[in-house]
Amino acid sequence: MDELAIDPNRMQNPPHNPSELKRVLEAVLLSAQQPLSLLDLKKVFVEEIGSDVLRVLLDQLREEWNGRPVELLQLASGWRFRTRVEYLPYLERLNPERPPKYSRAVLETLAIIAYRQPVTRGDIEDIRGVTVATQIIKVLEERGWVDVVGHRDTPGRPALLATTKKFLDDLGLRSVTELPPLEMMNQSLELADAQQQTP
Amino acid sequence: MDELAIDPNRMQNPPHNPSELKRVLEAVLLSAQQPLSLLDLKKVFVEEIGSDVLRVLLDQLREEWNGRPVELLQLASGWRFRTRVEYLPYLERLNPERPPKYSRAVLETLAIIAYRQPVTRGDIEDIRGVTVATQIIKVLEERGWVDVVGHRDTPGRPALLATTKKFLDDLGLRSVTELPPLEMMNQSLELADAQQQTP
Amino acid sequence: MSDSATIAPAAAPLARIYGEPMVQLPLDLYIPPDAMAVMLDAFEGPLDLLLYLIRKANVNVLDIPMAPLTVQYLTYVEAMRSQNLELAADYLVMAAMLIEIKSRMLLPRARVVEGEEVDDPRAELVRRLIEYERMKLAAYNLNALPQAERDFEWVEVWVEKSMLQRLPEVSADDLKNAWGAILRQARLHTHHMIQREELSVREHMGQILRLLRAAGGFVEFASMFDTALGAPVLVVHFLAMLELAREHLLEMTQSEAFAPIYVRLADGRVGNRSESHAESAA
Repeated sequence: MDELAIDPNRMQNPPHNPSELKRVLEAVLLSAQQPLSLLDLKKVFVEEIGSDVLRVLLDQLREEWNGRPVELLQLASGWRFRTRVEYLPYLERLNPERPPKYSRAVLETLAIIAYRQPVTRGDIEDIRGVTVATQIIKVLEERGWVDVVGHRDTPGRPALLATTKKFLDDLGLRSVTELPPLEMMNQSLELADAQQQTP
Repeated sequence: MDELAIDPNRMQNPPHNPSELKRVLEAVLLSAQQPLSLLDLKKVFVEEIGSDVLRVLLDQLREEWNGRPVELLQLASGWRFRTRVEYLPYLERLNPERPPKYSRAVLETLAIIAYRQPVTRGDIEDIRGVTVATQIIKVLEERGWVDVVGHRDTPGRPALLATTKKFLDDLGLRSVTELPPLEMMNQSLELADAQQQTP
Repeated sequence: MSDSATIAPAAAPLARIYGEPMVQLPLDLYIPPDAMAVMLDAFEGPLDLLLYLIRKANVNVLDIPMAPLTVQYLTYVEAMRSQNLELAADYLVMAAMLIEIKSRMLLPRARVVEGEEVDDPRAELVRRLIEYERMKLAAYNLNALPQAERDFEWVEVWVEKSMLQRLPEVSADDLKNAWGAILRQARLHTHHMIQREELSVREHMGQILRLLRAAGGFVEFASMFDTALGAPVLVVHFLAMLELAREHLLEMTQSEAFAPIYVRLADGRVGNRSESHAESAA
């Protein structure tokens, strides 16, 4: 039985105009599994193509792909198409990975700030019973969920931390009063407090 | 390298105009590792998008890629971009390693499974008139083109073989109904010759 | 063998069907030994060999001349055997089938009622030949379709996932749970919390008492507050003062409305006060 034979002698006319050369480069680069060097790309054509010509064509191709969802990049090991960063969230939704998680320290710190705001770092340390690393507050500040709303009038004038509007937006809340109530928990906390205060 | 922080709580503004929707589809389809179904593509967007709208956009996208070196195809398991067949010679020069050509025995077995599915190995042997080596079925199973879809309720409960979606995808088909129509012996050229010769 | 003419080689377009350029295929009794190996490879089985013979002879598959076909088939099979080639049982089974059909064809046909179909002994063979050839052609056509990896490549543009900085998700419930964890932890570390109490009423009570003692036991109320310390401290300070008064550790006096208030150390004896209180209530 005949195979679908590709006869190298019967090869379609070699592309001669720059536009058709670019189409070939496009086909090869879009389906390549790794970056292609100029040497790789030269192999694609039967006829000799100078590096300078190739480089001009690749630059033009990069231009043509400007503003499109994938971009042609020149990397150390060669040329490669890459999906633009702003489209990654859509791909992410297609194949969601397990989302990263905040450490317990970050979550507890955030909970204290949210429920007891405004609080100083000292307050947080008192409630958690451990020192709070600067990094933890920084994570929350960089996320835009926590910021300094003033300073307590005590020695050292410690910064008072509170949650931001972005925090509420991101958690889908209109106000901190919409945070889950702590009824039972508060009672037990007050009980714990009372026990502590008793000499 | 520019980074984009993906805040799962605050997705970037959803694209609203058809042109931007198409860019998103393009990005996702160009970088997908397998064909994407309408269901997959819907997941990409935060907002609800109707199948009919999606289909129109995909058709437009296919049109837009007309005459370009890669084409958007609707396959059995969804939509996917592939290089046009006429660019094979270039791809071949870059990467001469192609999958091995299948023997007649493998091809005939595949044809019987494709056109007469679901079939048992016994059915295949009846049609071909020879024993079918286990290796032949294995080659097709390993390619992901054929799998066992059940067992026939006859003594020995032989496995029923059928072609997979991947088989259709790899051959650029949407369903088995798109397989080349079966040719009747009577329609073959040889018979025309034979009839002339028959007294 | 008079029939053999019917099945004799025509201007055979065979190579086209089978791919192999077998221009001078041995058709008669003599088959060159080296050709035999090629032949055996060329055929996919007895049906394939039969189809080859039929097509080569340009006869209608629906009206196969059984006698010459059987003779030719057996000639091939015998030639294969004589070459000590391993002959698949399938070929021998087919040989038996052909001989059987041929002999049935020789028997006088039973008279059949008009309109009834005559049972052709070749029917099953013809059905199988047609089906096999169909599949043979289908295999050819399938193979002609563009095939992934062989004739085209899938487009799979590089995605650099590390460009995507994924931020953790937090829900309001996570915060509630975190609070619960704090509580459980707090119970285990009660002592730490006492030591770390920042604004303790008891601490201020001590301060006030120390201040009064230093001042000789009598101080103007307003002078006991340092407004620079801020409202929380002032409140705690005031609470501490009220607590001291309740515990009869100090007394506050004011001669008339808007006059200065004075604070002085009490002797702390509860007895007198409670008695007088009891009297007035009586």
